[in-house]
Amino acid sequence: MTDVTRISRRAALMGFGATLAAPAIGPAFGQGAPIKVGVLHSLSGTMAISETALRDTVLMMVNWINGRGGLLGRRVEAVVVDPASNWPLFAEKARELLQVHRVDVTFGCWTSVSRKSVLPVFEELNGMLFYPVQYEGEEESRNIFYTGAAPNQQAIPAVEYLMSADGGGARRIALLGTDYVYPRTTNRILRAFLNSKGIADADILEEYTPFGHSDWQGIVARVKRFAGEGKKTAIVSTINGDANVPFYRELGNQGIKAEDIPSVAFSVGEEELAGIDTRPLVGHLAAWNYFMSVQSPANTEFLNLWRAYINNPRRVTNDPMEATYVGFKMWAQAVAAAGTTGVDAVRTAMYGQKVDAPSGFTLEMHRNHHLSKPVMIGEVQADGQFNTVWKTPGPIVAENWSPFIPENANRRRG
Amino acid sequence: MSATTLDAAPSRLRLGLRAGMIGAVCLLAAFPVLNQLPETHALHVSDFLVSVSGKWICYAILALSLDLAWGYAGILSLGHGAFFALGGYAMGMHLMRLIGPRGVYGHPVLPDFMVFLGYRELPWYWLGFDSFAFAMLMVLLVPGMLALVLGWLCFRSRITGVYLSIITQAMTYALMLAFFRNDMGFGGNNGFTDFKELLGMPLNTGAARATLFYASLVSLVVCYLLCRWMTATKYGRVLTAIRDAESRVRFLGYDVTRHKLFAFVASAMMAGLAGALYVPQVGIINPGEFSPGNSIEAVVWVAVGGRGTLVGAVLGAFSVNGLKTWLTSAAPDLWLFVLGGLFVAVTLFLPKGLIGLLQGRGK
Amino acid sequence: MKGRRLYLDGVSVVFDGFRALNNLALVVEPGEMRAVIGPNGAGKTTMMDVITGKTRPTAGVASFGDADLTRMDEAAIANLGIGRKFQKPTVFDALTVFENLELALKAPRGPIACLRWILSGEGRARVEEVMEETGLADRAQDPAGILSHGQRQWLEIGMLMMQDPELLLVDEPVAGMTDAETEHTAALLARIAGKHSVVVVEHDLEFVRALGCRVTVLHEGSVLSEGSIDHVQNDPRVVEVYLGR
Amino acid sequence: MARLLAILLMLALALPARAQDAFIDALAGLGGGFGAQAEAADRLGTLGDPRAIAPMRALSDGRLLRRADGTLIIRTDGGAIEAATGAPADATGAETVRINNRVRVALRGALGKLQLVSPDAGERLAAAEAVFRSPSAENVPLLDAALARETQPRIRERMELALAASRLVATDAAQKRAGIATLGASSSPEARAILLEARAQNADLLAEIEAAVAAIDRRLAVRRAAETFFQGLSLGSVLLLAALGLAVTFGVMGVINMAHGEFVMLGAYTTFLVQQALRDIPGLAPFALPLSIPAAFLVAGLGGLLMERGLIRHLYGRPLETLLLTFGVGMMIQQAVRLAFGAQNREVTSPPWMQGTLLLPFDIPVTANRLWILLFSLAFFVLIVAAIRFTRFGLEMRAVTQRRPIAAAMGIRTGRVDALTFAFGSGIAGIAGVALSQIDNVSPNLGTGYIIDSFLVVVFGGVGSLAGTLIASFGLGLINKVLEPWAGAVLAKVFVLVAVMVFIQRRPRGLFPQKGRAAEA
Repeated sequence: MTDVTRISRRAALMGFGATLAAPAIGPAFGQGAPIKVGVLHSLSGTMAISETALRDTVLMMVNWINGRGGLLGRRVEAVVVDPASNWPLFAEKARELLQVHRVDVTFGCWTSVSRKSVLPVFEELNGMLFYPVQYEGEEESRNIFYTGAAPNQQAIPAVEYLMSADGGGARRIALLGTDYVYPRTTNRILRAFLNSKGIADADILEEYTPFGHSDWQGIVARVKRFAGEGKKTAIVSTINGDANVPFYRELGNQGIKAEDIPSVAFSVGEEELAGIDTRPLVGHLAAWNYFMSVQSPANTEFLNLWRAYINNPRRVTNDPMEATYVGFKMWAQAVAAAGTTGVDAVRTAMYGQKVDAPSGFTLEMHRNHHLSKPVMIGEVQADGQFNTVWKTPGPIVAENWSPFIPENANRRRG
Repeated sequence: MSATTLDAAPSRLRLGLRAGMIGAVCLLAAFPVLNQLPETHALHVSDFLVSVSGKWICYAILALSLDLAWGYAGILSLGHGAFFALGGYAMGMHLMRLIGPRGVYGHPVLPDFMVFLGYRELPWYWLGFDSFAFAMLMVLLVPGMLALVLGWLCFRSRITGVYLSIITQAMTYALMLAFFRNDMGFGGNNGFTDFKELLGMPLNTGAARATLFYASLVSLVVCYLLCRWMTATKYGRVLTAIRDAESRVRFLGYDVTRHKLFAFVASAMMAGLAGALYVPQVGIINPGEFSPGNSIEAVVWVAVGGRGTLVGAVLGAFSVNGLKTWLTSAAPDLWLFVLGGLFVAVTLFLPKGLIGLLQGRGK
Repeated sequence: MKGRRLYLDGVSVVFDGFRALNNLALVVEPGEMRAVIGPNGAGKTTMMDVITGKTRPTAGVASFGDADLTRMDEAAIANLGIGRKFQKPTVFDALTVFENLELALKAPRGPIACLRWILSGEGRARVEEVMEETGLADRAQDPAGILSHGQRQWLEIGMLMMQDPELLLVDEPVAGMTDAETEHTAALLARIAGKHSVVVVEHDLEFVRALGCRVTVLHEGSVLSEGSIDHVQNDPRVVEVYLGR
Repeated sequence: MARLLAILLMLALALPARAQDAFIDALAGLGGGFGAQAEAADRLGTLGDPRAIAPMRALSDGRLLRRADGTLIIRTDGGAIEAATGAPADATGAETVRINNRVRVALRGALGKLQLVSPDAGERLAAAEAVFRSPSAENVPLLDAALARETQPRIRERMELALAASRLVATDAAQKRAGIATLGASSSPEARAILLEARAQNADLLAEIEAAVAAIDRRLAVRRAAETFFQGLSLGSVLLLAALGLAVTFGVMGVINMAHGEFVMLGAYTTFLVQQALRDIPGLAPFALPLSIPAAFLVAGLGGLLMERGLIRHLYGRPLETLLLTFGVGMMIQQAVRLAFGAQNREVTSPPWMQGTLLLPFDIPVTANRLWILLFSLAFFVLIVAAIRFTRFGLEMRAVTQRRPIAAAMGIRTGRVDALTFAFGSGIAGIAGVALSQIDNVSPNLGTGYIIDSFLVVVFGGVGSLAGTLIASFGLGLINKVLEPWAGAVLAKVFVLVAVMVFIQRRPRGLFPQKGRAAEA
């Protein structure tokens, strides 16, 4: 068994997951052909920075399940492709996974646009995609299971926290984001929510910057001025991956302390902090459904698995990795329950599937294809980890169709 | 024609190439038919291969257009991806309008992204795109107009060589940044997706794919013939002359600006057409298509195939993209080394590209 | 057709503070042949550039007949009937000798016209005639890139003949040529000269003497002396410029 | 050992009984929930007992521990002490007490009150700052007392502002007026915020407050302009650093190096490696950044040397083909770095002197890292110009680029000069990477973001002119930053790109065209 593990892992690391030779497989597995798991994460280009860790997580889980005797008595095999942060290439690779490699399930995508790009392919060919990243909602495909947060599972509780006494009682909010659909939609929802809480539009600043924006001097200075109008101010950041390092550096250097202007981020996790000196940022916040620092038996198991697999003490875990982990376990349970990998049967079996997640809660897949998730607010610590300062008492059901978007009333159903 | 006494070897090569080309086109044309064979049949062509080769054909048209500008007129555009993307956007706008009330929010006119960004009515520049004819016109006109304006400014000021390349690169970069803005009304980073139909055909069927495939193949053949015709006439010789000694051509009394502009605009329109055919086949158009890297890649296809020969450009587009499709699955961590190494090797050892290799063997 | 006269007056060209031409005056009558000589940097090439539209004068008048040369670009001036042969021969290497000449043949020059262009029998005859005259007939289908230096010069002169210009500007036509080549070149030029106005820029005083025409001496951007070759050779200012320093 | 423990335990148990004072009472709250902690901090601040300073500082630094029995312990460098008594304590099994921002705010205010009369000037300044940010009527007597003893003008100034802010929340109208006047005489944005905040409670003083705010605004407007100017210069310095190497390889040699950005990236990774290597060497760790400069120059320069000798050498005279070749090389370098270091960002820390904000004359705030980078870029520019102008290598380089055959005829080994020039340009790119590691991501994609801007700067400035590159970078930086507030970050950049394109139409050879006939060839 360990042989198989080692070989498949090495092969996967070599990048030849697709062409893994059969002879290494011992009699531990039944006669059936291997179950194929597609991995559709960018390994090069701008998104590689975030997505490679998810590739590693899926490979780790494949390893894990083979170590437990596979699934349905069959070996599980990963098919890794590189869509290279190129959206049309995502669609092409999705088609290739489904039509050429005939994968049974796919774990993949990070950005919304990559998901939008592959969605028609998965629907046309009736594939199954697990999407592990928090997103703007407004979607519900029967071929996708969304294991990341919908806006109500992340954004709204975070802003509620900022406005509470513990969060500093903010009455003025600066919404900073990268100019793409997730921040735009999230901020639209937040604006409606803030208005409903009695915060006027004059007390909301909305600013968008391009991807990879690196010169934050002007915007941070503007936020400082915005904060200097005599009301407690907070920053809500939907700034994407790459741009965060220069943003936080500028925040720290311009002396914006969490005591004065706290910021809460929805896209900054342990991976992003690994590239920043966090000492000047202690007290700034992030909202997620999982932190690496969570104390729970399931997280211990997850961390042990990860450390054993990746063998690099510097590599951290984060929320999308947990969502991948949970999604994979849930899929494996559903396959076992359905007794087949057939997409329709597995889909039915997925509904109501429960997993004890590393976040310390038991998560359930609902018929809206979204997970119920707990919300946690964490403070940045000097060691690059988050300390949970607030969390919901239990998991929250996803509202992927936000009640704060009036057009959802006219939505076509089914 | 002046070619009266061509010696035998290149003409045999030319015949061979021509036969190869016709054979390749026939083979491609047979793809959708072979696709209908049962999967176990030896000649079966998979759905994936059909759809991916439809995409390559569009790239080949882009490569042709670039070759006309670069290989013949000496205009190395590092922004041809912009024309491709603009054609794609024009087609995308048509496809978005055709979704009609079938969008998520059921709005009769506005595309989904406009609904949730809070648009009340269609921006004026979206009007007319519900008509296929108008959209097709825009597919050619928008890239054409951009090329006309940019080309006129540059060629008139006699900006050539590296300077021109960098200006075209800045152009596509500026367009990319602009299109990324959600306020532009083109869907921002997400661009357009989830198309439903074109000319009454639902897009997610094999029949639609076959139709688009044939439309692309016919366009490729037509564009090739057009380029061939242009380059075989005296106009083509003027272009070649401009490429090699621009100022000398002026002293012969040719208005170089007009000639270059003509080629550049024609080339941009062809690139726009390629983009328009590409979008319904890949199902998405977004500002990433404007990224400078894409344009450079297109230049690489032409260089790998052999610039200054039309067949070379087509060959380059097919071979580089074929390789990329294969390697991103077969060696997802290492493919950049293979591709990067290929570019290095071609520039160093095959200055005339793959076609040069064939010519070398022909002699 | 009545010939036109080339008229330059008060022409100055300033590059970054350097006066390449300084109040230059020059008149070339229809049908006249004129030699322009002068030391390096005297402004000979700049003068040619002004006449052919490559350089815009900072001040002054340049006209050909009624046409104001300072407002036209190279192509328009070429179409007006002013042809130029460069010091360093420039032909189109990728095209054959035949194609080079065909491009120069007088014909509509627009892109559409070029696309619809079909070489007439008359045109072909003219090309072949010029190839005969320049001695390039047996190289018709060779790319110009493989010709020798002299052959390139002749091809360029041939292209000028195809253009059939009214005024011909020739810049150092025999630089770097063997004696035999020089002789052939001189003969070619003489044949053209009969029908056209010609301005020849040369260093080689023997060659200029052989041309037997009026000579203009340029120095530091303006005319130093003008007259017959004997006149200028005896002009003390010319002697000083050529020999003095 | 066991006896000592027993005594400690007894002491710990005895404490609550013995010390019935309010301090001990309040102290216990620091170990409670966030609400209790904030209240405790407030109380400790008001009590004025200096014993509270150590535990509150420990709490805010994450050094306050709580044992299972609730006793609070302070972790010190050597060991641990009891929070209440300062007696040595045993920290085994004790957990760190966590805080949140609310607690931090309370602690800051309370510590401020207690430290106003601290013997340490730095602490007093911080205290004045903290009290300024949490005004309350009870601060007034404290500040009065502190001001009476304070001699340092800078601290006095801050204390006076704090006093004014606290007077504003007092009850007496005359006091309030005095406070408004003092705040209005300052040019501090925080004072402005405090005034604006006070509007709601002081309807009767509205006119005075508005006048004071307007007075501050006038002073701030000038400062804001200066800030924008600095931002523009800073962006310009980044552009300059990124473009300088290109100005040599492209501008002087005519090689279109699309892998230029990758050399910048290699420089940034070199910085990371140097920092890693020196991290545990006490004497050298602070010099990691300065030492990275030569290291990055060598690494990137060596890369450039290999590339020139191995590849580019074969392509001289075919500039557009070097573009393709270097594009391929760039792809490979990027992927190699990604495989070697991982796709994730790498952390390059800033030395303390590059962190935070500095105040220039007239209280213009500038961030330290950007100021240093600006100064560095200028110094570096001068150095490069001097190297090209005054060294033998520079002379040979200019000779080769201007008249290659003549240079060769004069015995200059042109091949060697080419290789060194390219290595020199690449090394400069590497040094740019050291500077960029202080403001941007250190990731494999680092260079990609700068390549287009760099080319544009060089072309805009005039190919071959280093002075042009300098003017172009700062010009574009300033235009960008002046436009940004009106147009937004994206449109400002688009506008700059279009403006450069139009400018090049008018002057195809850039701001500082190369002169003479050589440029025409």
